Amino acid sequence: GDSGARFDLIVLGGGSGGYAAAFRASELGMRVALVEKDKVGGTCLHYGCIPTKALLHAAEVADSARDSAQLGVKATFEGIDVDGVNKYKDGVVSRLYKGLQGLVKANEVTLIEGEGRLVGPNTVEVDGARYEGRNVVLATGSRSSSLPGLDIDGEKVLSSYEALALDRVPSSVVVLGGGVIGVEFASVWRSFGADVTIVEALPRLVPAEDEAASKVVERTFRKRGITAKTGARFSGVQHTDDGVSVSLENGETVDAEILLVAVGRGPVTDGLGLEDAGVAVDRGFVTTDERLRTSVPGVYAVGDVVHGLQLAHRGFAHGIFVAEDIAGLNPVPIDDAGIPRVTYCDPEVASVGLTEAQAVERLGDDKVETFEYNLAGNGKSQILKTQGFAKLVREKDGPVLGVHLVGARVGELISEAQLIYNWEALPHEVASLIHPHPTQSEALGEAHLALAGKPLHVHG
Amino acid sequence: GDSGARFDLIVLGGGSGGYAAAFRASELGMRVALVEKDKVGGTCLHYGCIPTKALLHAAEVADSARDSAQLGVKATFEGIDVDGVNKYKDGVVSRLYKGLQGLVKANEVTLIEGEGRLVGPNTVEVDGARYEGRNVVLATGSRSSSLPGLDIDGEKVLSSYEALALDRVPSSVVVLGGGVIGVEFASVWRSFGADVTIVEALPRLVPAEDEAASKVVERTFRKRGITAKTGARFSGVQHTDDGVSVSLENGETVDAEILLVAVGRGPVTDGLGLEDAGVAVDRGFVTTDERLRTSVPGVYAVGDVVHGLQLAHRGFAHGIFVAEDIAGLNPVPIDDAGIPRVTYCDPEVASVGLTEAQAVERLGDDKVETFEYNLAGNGKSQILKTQGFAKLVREKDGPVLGVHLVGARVGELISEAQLIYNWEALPHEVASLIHPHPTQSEALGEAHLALAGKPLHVHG
Amino acid sequence: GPAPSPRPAAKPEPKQPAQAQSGDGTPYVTPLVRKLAAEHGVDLSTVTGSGIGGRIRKQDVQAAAEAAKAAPEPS
Ligand SMILES: Cc1cc2nc3c(=O)[nH]c(=O)nc-3n(C[C@H](O)[C@H](O)[C@H](O)COP(=O)(O)OP(=O)(O)OC[C@H]3O[C@@H](n4cnc5c(N)ncnc54)[C@H](O)[C@@H]3O)c2cc1C
Ligand SMILES: Cc1cc2nc3c(=O)[nH]c(=O)nc-3n(C[C@H](O)[C@H](O)[C@H](O)COP(=O)(O)OP(=O)(O)OC[C@H]3O[C@@H](n4cnc5c(N)ncnc54)[C@H](O)[C@@H]3O)c2cc1C
Repeated sequence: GDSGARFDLIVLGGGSGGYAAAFRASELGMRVALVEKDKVGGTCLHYGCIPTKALLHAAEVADSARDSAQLGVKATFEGIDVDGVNKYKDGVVSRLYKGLQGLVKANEVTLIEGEGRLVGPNTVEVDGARYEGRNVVLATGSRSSSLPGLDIDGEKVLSSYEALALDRVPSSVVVLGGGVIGVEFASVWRSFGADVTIVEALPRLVPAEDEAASKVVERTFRKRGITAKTGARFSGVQHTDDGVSVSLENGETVDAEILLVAVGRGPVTDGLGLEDAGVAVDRGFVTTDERLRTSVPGVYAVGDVVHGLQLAHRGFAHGIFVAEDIAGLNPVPIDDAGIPRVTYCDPEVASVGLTEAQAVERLGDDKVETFEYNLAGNGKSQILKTQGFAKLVREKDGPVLGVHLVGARVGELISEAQLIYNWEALPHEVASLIHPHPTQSEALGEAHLALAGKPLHVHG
Repeated sequence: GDSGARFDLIVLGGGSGGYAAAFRASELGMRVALVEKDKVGGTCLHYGCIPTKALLHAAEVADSARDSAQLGVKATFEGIDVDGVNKYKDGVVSRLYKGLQGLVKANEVTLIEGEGRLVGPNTVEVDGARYEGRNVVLATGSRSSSLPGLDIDGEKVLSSYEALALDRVPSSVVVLGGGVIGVEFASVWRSFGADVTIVEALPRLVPAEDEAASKVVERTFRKRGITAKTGARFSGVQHTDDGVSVSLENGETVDAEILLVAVGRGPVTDGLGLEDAGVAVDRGFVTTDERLRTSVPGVYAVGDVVHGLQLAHRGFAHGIFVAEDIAGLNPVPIDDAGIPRVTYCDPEVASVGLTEAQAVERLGDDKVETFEYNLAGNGKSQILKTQGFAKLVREKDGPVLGVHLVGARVGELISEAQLIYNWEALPHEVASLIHPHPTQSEALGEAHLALAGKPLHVHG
Repeated sequence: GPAPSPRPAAKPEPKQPAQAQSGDGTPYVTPLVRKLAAEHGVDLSTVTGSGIGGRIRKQDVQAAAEAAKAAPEPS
């Protein structure tokens, strides 16, 4: 049909980054093609953000039923109906997928179904047909990585992809990797009743977060009965009759029904024709400048194929940015540090800006001031029976450089912190606005009050 | 002990407004006395915000257990153990009360227990002892009002005060008043299994909110089995053998086990000696200027005794303001419209700034633009199975003038909106910051994207 | 497939924008910067941003305000 057609923009990959670029470009009057070999929505919608967060909510409901007597609510938790959970999860995904397909149509984006390849700086080939694009956006995303010699067999050794399709609650799991995806699955499975052991090579869980956050997550996980082996390096896995036996470099072994490999995700760029087209690549990631331009004029890259935070909303931001850049709107480049990060395990972790360590490294010890507000002082947190904190990192006499939150539901609070960080607010500018009572957002307010030198509900 | 003592500041009433004034004044180096006849923390901590929100959380847990099968979680809801709920609620209150008492000490505020009276512009009398204050802050708060001829008997006809101490879930309730307190209790009791009828004289529930919010609350309440009679005026109540029979002006009667009167709260200023001291009062409320100064120099008023929003955090803001004003810091007066408002029923309602109607009234129809983002497009809202919206009201080509949210847990989102409103952000300034995925806060982001002319996930 | 004639894989010229845009043609500022500029009577279209991609930061406004103060009064 559209073979040989010319477009203003061809987007390769219909995930968060790709479809955002396509929609925004179309709004700006461009003729846009979106090439997708699987399903529009990509990893996030089908195999990532959305299904995992549905599981995490089911886990929250399970825990809340389990602990309901503490609140005077008489309810008995009887277990997990995995088919039911999967139906719920798939129902959410398919409703959103339908909505997204509607948006593709409404935005008059030409969807080309199939695997695309760059066959020239302006030419994409899909199933033998060639399409010309004045500009091309690479948005092919990422896939689970593994360790050398560690094969994902899909039966006993899983990546997140297979884990999401599991038809049972495993009795026991080893989770390899204590980053975002690892702790989220650990949290779900624990709530669903499994024995969970996390193996993380670095000295702490969620190692990209502020150290204080790791401490609370580790402590709470311990209380929840999750075993975390940090500073522990994987050395091998053996299949056993009823599962796997995972061995560590320190000589320990851990037996479990399954092993989840969550050691990171790598870019999907092989076989894409990048080398032939002259698009520079670094360890698989597409090399770009801060305006997301690759080494080939007219070719851009967005989302997980660009080295940095692997987050859906970074993909959205990239996609919008590139479309506006092509349209000549000269948008402001995206500062990765200003993108909020949420880990949806229980307790949730959310942050934006610099960790304390990063700020000290950048400015020096004497230029950095921090304040940690304990959720024990927050009424709503007490009501939710959650523990954690709101920690601020600021430049002395200067703006807030980082905000770090741990506790139930704090992922919803980081959007306020995102404004504070990106608008370079001074603590007193936030402190002058008293937050609604009783909410967890007050913890952020209290921390700003304290840093502004006017603490309200702060215990010494 | 302290009789005859001289203070820089005497605060009359130890609720949210009073203790905030006391703490801030003490931080600023003043010698402060806080006079309280009941318990520090006042209405909010002991009979208001905190206990009601504990009940609402227990209600959420009950509903979540009840509906757990929809998520594949096998749990059976068996009912409410009212003693257990009250223990939980009282536990939260007493922990926070203990913390607050610690803060009184830590701030070196002299707590004078007893009923205080102004006996001169600078003199407060408590149990016969007199105390001199360079300045005095009136912070005596509010109490439930009723209608003429409608007696709160504490048995069958209750105010929120007695309702919080109830030892059972009533089988049926009539709630008189569809404002914040009324809909919150209606929501709790319905979740706990009661038959609930709300009677509201105005044409809609939560009548102070944007009309769109009322519509969603009414629709959701209907689905939850709560009967709302709006535009219905109360005419009288009869005690019956097993409860009350409430009659309306339209001739209808509604029978129930109890009647909750939630028709508003009036200031506590009678018998305070205000008239003798020359402090001007208007229908019981202390008259102040925008700097919260009363008609008598050196006497200020804060919180619910000052006409306007009756909210704990307004009390905090007032208290801090007055202390800073006395200290000569020249703080910026508080704009009531910039104070966020949260109603914690299910679905929650949260807002800041102007409603659409208020904006139109102020600027004219052609100067106001609105956008309503339906939570059906928000992934996290779908996961939570909640319905509602994020609505923005802006001045055409100008800043955001109002933000209105309805849906589960949206109370935590209004603090971001508080910054947007008070910092007079333009929609595109917010739109350039992509919110974390998947959170409900994205709905706010999407609404700003749409108003900035660059919708992302918006269905036509 | 036909190999495309390889173009010189030169790094794209870093086109440093004189002024960052908000996407609708106006200079990119945050509300707090706008407020500060209004307070100090600074015309934002005359300010060069020192932030990422030419963002105008608070310090830029403060510097502009200082410079204006230091400048001799037009006689
Ligand atoms: C388990 C898990 C949980 C996650 N949770 C979160 C979360 O809560 N929040 C968050 O922000 N992020 C989360 N992420 C990360 C998020 O999913 C990614 O950052 C996001 O999907 C990246 O978007 P993208 O558009 O770059 O790539 P992708 O979403 O991976 O999309 C790439 C698309 O390109 C298609 N494609 C690839 N090659 C070709 C080709 N040659 N031709 C045609 N089509 C092609 C693919 O089929 C895919 O649809 C999670 C990821 C995982 C795995
Ligand atoms: C059921 C209910 C739920 C509520 N929920 C919320 C909510 O979720 N969020 C919110 O923001 N607001 C809520 N409120 C409103 C909130 O409680 C009030 O706005 C707040 O308490 C006002 O603070 P205040 O300091 O002005 O007065 P109060 O808290 O009423 O404190 C006044 C204090 O003064 C003392 N006092 C009075 N007279 C004297 C005297 N003569 N001598 C000595 N002491 C005296 C009283 O004992 C009292 O402790 C709720 C109110 C109720 C009733």
